[in-house]
Amino acid sequence: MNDFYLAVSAFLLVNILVGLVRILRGPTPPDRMLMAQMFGTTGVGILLLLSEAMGLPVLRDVALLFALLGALATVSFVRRYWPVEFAEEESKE
Amino acid sequence: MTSNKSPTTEPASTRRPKSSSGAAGVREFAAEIGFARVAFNLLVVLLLGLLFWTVLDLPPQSAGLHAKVKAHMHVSGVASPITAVLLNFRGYDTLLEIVVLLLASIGCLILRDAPQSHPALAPGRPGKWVLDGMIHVLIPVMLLTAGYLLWAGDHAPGGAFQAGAVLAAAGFLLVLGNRMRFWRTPEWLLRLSLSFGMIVFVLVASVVTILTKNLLQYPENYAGILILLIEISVAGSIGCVLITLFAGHPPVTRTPAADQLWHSNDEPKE
Amino acid sequence: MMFEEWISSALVCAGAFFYLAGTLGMLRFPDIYTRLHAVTKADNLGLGLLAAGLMLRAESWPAMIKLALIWMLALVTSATACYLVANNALRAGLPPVLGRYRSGSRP
Amino acid sequence: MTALTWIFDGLLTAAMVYLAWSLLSERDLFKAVVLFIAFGLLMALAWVRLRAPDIALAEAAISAGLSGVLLLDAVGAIRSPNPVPEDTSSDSG
Repeated sequence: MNDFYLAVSAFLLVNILVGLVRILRGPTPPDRMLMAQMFGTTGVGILLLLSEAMGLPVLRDVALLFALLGALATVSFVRRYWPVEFAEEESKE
Repeated sequence: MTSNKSPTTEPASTRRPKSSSGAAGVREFAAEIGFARVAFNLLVVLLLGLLFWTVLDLPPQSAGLHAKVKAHMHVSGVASPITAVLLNFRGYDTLLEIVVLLLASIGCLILRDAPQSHPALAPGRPGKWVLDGMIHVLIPVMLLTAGYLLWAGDHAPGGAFQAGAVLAAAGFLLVLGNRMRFWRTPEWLLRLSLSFGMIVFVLVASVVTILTKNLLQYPENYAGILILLIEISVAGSIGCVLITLFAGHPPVTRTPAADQLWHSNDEPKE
Repeated sequence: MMFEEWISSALVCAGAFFYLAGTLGMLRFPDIYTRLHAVTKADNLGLGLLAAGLMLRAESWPAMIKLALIWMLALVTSATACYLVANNALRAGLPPVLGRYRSGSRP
Repeated sequence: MTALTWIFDGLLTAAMVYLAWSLLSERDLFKAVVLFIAFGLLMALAWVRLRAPDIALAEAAISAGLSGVLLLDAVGAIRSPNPVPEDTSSDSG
């Protein structure tokens, strides 16, 4: 059974490796950023599978952290790296 | 297509040689870069070889300090060997790390008076609402996770550093969503929260050292509660330090683009 | 017991399939707006199926709840972040690739 | 150590070496940052495989939550204010 989980996680790792093509090719920054976001989701899957395969329940905490914090980089990308000025501004407190 | 690098993502601050006038300068620059690249790759290969050699040179089985740690676990006050090593057996290491983090945040605060490199950036209203909703959902979960990691550090992987990092992530999210005006924090509060972990740690360390005549040797009965006290305060301070690194005004390199931003920042915005 | 294991394995396999679909979508879709679907839909569904499969074999109730929480957090974060990216892309004037089903009216 | 663990670890190691190489030799700062985020994810997986869940937890928090945000903010601060990324994709057909 552990072998099964390990095989699936290896498959997901291959998914990540194939997805690297999108980061390297682009063409635009948001494409790259989305791929990084997707790596986070895939990484969560790999960690959950490894926690079962290796018998380390702690890895669920690691997966939890990735799920919780995975979007921060994307939000920061939108707000700080790729700001778009708009006519209607956020109200200032 | 003259170059194969994508024009959109080229950073504005890419250094150009001072004498770059025309194609000759560019070619010279490219040649320079090419040489640097070769040198860099050689260096990497060298270091990689060294690394491989070192790894191959390692003894196949090292005794480690497992046995020693295990033998002293009962006096450590915690159930997780990692926490025992970090905060009890080699507590002074952690103390010095806290000091290093505090120094980093001081370095960042020195630059506070520099003009901010970019204005508060706001995507349009829909984006704001969605981001606000995300913040409402995520911040409580993040605080809960930080508390959980702190609690888990006693008997399982986790602890002050991880909890502090999660706290800092919550702060980052608040700053990104314009929910926290970091630079409006009162000065005394900022200083206190940045140094609180170190203050508590040093206080505990000195009292304990005076009492037991040994550097950072906790009395056996109080080790658990002292470590918990240190962990809680240190986690909070680490979070504050990391938020300072992010929200404290970043230094600005003087590029034309940055200059333009400075001027656009000067104008009062309605 | 056997039955549960079979269901669990099937769910994990289905999850892996949707991960594959997400990666393929990311590689094959023509523009950012379509690629968003690969991230927000296919991958999160894959994670959900995978978590469901592992929940069947979890050792305790807290573990099951934690798995469910991980999935829900992933849903919230990646959906929101991708929405922000799409919103920004549209406002920045990144053109969608309309292709064969061009509707004529651009937002 | 079954064959599967060898495959998984081999893939992971190869991917990390490749990623490290390409992110260090990358001149486009944004691309390097995205590659670094991906590297952080694989690094966390590597700590997991080395059975060091403590460090994996810290790596997850730091790489997913913090370093990506800090680096994107820094790259955003030293580049031009309002970029509209052109779509240079030619694979759209």
